[in-house]
Amino acid sequence: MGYFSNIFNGIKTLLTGMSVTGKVFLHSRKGAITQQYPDNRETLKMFERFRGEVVMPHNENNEHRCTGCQKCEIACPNGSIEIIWDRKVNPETGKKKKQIDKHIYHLGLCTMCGLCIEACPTDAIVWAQNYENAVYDRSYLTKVLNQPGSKLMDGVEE
Amino acid sequence: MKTEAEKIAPTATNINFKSEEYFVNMGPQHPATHGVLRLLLTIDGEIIKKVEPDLGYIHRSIEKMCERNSYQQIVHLTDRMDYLSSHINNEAVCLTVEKALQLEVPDRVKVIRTIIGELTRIASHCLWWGVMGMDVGALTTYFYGFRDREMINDIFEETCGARLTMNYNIPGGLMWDIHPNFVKRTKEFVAHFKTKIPEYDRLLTGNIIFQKRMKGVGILSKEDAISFGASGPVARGSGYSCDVRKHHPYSALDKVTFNEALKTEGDSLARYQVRIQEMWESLSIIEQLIDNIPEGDYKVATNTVIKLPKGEYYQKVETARGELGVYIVSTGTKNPYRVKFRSPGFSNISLLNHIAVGGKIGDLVATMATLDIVVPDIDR
Amino acid sequence: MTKSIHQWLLSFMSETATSITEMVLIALVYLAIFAVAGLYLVLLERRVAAWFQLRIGPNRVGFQGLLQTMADALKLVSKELTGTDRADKFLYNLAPYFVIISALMALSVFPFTQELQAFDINIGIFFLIAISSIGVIGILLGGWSSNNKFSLIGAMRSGVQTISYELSVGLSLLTMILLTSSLQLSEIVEVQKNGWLIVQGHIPAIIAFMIYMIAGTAETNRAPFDMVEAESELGAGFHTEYSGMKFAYFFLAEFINMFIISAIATTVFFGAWLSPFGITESIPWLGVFWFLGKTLLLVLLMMWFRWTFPRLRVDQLLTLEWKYLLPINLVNIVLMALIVWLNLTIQL
Amino acid sequence: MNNNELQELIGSWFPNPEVTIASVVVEENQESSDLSTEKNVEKITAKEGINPSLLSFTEEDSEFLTILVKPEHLHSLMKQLKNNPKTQFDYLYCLTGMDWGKELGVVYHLESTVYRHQLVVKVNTEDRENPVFDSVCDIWKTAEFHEREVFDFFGIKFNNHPNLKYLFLTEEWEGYPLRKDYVDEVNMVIK
Repeated sequence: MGYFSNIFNGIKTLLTGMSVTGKVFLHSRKGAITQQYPDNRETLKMFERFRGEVVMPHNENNEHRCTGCQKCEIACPNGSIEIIWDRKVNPETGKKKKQIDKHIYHLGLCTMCGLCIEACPTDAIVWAQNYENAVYDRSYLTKVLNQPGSKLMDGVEE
Repeated sequence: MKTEAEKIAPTATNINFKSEEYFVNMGPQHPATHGVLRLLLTIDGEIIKKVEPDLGYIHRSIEKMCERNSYQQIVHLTDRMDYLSSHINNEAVCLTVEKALQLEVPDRVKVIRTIIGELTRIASHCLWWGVMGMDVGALTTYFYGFRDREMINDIFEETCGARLTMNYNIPGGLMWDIHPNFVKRTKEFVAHFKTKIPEYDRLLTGNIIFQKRMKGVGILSKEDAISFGASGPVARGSGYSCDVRKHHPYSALDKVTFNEALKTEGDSLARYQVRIQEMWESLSIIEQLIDNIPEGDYKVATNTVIKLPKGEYYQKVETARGELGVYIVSTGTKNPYRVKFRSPGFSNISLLNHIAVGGKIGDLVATMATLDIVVPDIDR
Repeated sequence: MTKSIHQWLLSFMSETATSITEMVLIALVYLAIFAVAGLYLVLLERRVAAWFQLRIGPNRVGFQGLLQTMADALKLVSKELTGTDRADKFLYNLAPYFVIISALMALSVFPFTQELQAFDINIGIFFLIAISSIGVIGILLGGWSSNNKFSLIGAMRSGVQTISYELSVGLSLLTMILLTSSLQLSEIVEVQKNGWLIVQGHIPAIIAFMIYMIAGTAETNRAPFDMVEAESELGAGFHTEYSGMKFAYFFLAEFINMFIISAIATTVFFGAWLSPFGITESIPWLGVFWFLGKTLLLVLLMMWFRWTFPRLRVDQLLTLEWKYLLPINLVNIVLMALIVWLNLTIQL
Repeated sequence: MNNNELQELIGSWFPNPEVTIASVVVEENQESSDLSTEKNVEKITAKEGINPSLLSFTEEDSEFLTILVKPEHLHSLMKQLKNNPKTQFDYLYCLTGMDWGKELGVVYHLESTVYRHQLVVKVNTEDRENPVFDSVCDIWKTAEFHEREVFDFFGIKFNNHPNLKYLFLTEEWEGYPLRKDYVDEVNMVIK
């Protein structure tokens, strides 16, 4: 009898399995989890903490908050940040002050670990939620974060 | 005089073939090896005579890289080891550093770390379940597993900012506080997933073909499990109680009650059932903690440059695959002198030859799926 | 219409030439229709698989992806044909044709309607079983000549599998022949005017149908019996080393074979083109749709199997055949014989 | 067992030859028969009885009791640790290759699944050209792969290893990457 009960139990388990997939099949119209990606660009919203790439926000006067302290450069494990800076004389106070010339960010080396943003004392760099980072040439991945002609925001000190 | 076959396969030269045996190169590009693992099989017809893993195809020498990085920077490298339990890897490094600094982190941090750790474990097991089904030929399981894993990944993305390599832990706490939606979403997930595990069981576990494929295949005895240094569900399937969460509790795991999933059969089915059972246990741990996340800081301030006192520090944690050990030797500078990661996958793959010999090719694939191999974890 | 073509051809050709021309014409028409039908079965499979798996499936090329397989076919045709060193070139090139030709040949005997049947021979069922086992030679040749160990293992598995399951397919159909007492497909349909054979033969017929579907799935090397391809074990099995159009032949043959297995089941168990209330007898062209509808339902069932079950191991495959299917099948034949002898069939 | 008891017990396996033979025999007898009696008296004798040239104990800089053993006694010590019913270190959970600068060494982390006590055994050699230790893979099977890993990255050879060849590296690899003096100007980026 074990022979036949084996067969019946076997068939029963097979039918149970088929009922699971069958149920999905019948509800396939609204159950699909596929994201039809390029079509849903408008509705696709990343979470606000999503780590897309590092950017440096500028205000309307083309001013940023980076003092050129290089803490992010030291914190970065992969050397994806390079800061070219200079000491320039502030015409008002007459003191020499560190100023960034270029804040270079290699997106191609970045592992999105977030240590640079943790390290930044003035919140000069933040995460952007940009997720389309593919480019045709690797050189596009090297970015200068501060806009040309931008300068340090007033009142930002280390 | 070398034969033609030996010339083609240089590493097979030291295998002594009998006349009826032949050599098959499984991997590094093969669907069942889950990455770039290469297995040198000696086969007699369909029957496996010898399995020899050839590793190192994605070895990045993380241990050497750690020696030139600061302690904060090490954490993100561990994301890239066992990427399916990246949070727990991060936690292991942070716990080691905190232990060395004798830093007591706030209770809030401990609880959040534990919840996210258990979510990571469920996510990892979901993916394993899907791939497990796919390895034995049931292709649909893959998508069902991913459907549920996706919910966890969304929770991670909202709170930690990334889906896989999260780097949410820093020595001394967490990078940010949890997102306001975290508790709500986690509860939703727990409720959702409770209806899905029975579905997993109905679709695959109970299936007669699956049972026949798994039962009595790849048997690992308890003594061998200990001797081979097996850990995690692989060892617990052989009745060896090795859950680090039980024996050496860390973070908030001493505050919760849960059962260690144990099976004594030691075959592939036992390893499978242990993982299914673990998902239930993880759910119960999350349920115990999610409502009582204590208020407080999400990190304690550390120096910008962390210098560990001279000495040796070892911390083990239970990742989804087993026992991960972090061994840091410090000479008192800002970089570690030597870091060793005792990865669970490395010990688990070493017993593959022991349990797969004598089975068929199909058995090998099924057994390997129950070992739940992540190749970067083996290669580090 | 066929008569008028026949008359027209006869007007300027000899009798023999006419019949040869007609055969060639019919063959061409069948070839064209079923190559396209095979392609659409591929699309169906992909969409159905997607629906089982919480996905949408290909829906980009054409309306709801209807041109997807055309695009795929175009891609396959234009792809480079690669092969391994030291492959047995002659056998390697021959293998796909064995597989595709045997699949297409079997199509010729199906009674799509009362009239639309290319080739109504009196050993129809026998012909079908014979033809469908030629395909395995192609698989064996392909696996053997590829100079690839995975292909070889796949081919050997295929040999073992087809030889075993051929028995069950044959015997389960033989069970039904007891009811019809004819091998000719048109006569088998004729008998079913008193009710489908699965109803006439009730219990043993249902058992025979189940065995037939299991063995038929195994015959076509589809999951859960896809030992031959077993992508998680053997990469792609016997067609690992094939590319481009040669691969497409194997691929197409698999789907046409699936159609054939379902079509045989429709003919033998579910009354081919016969519909309730004799609609298809009064409007014959409806019979095609009736036939295809039933066949597609069975195809769907086979797809349902494929997207639900895990794969068997090669020794379990043989255990299932020799320890379960074959003994049950033999007992079932005796049971059917008793039922026919005692006149216990259900006649509507 | 706590660390003190462990130290006492393991020390007694390597008696100091300068202590009189009679006392050693007494010690060993006591060891095998009854440990609990005359505990205080014995502790002093045991600590003095260790042969410092064979092995030494330390507890500083580490949470575990650490034994530093001479290479020639490594295998016999390990075998004792595994097989002695009082220690039963049956779980070798970590095996680490080390480059101490001058010396090369291996660190073994042991745990007993019965008693749940842990122990670290270290072995060092100054021979950087041809460092050789005894393999422990006949005692713990897991050591087979771990020792191969150490062989890959530190060039430490193991006697009696069944299959000692490169596991991660390719066969033609030169040098031992995890040694401190390894230089690869192309692939290593040093900040």
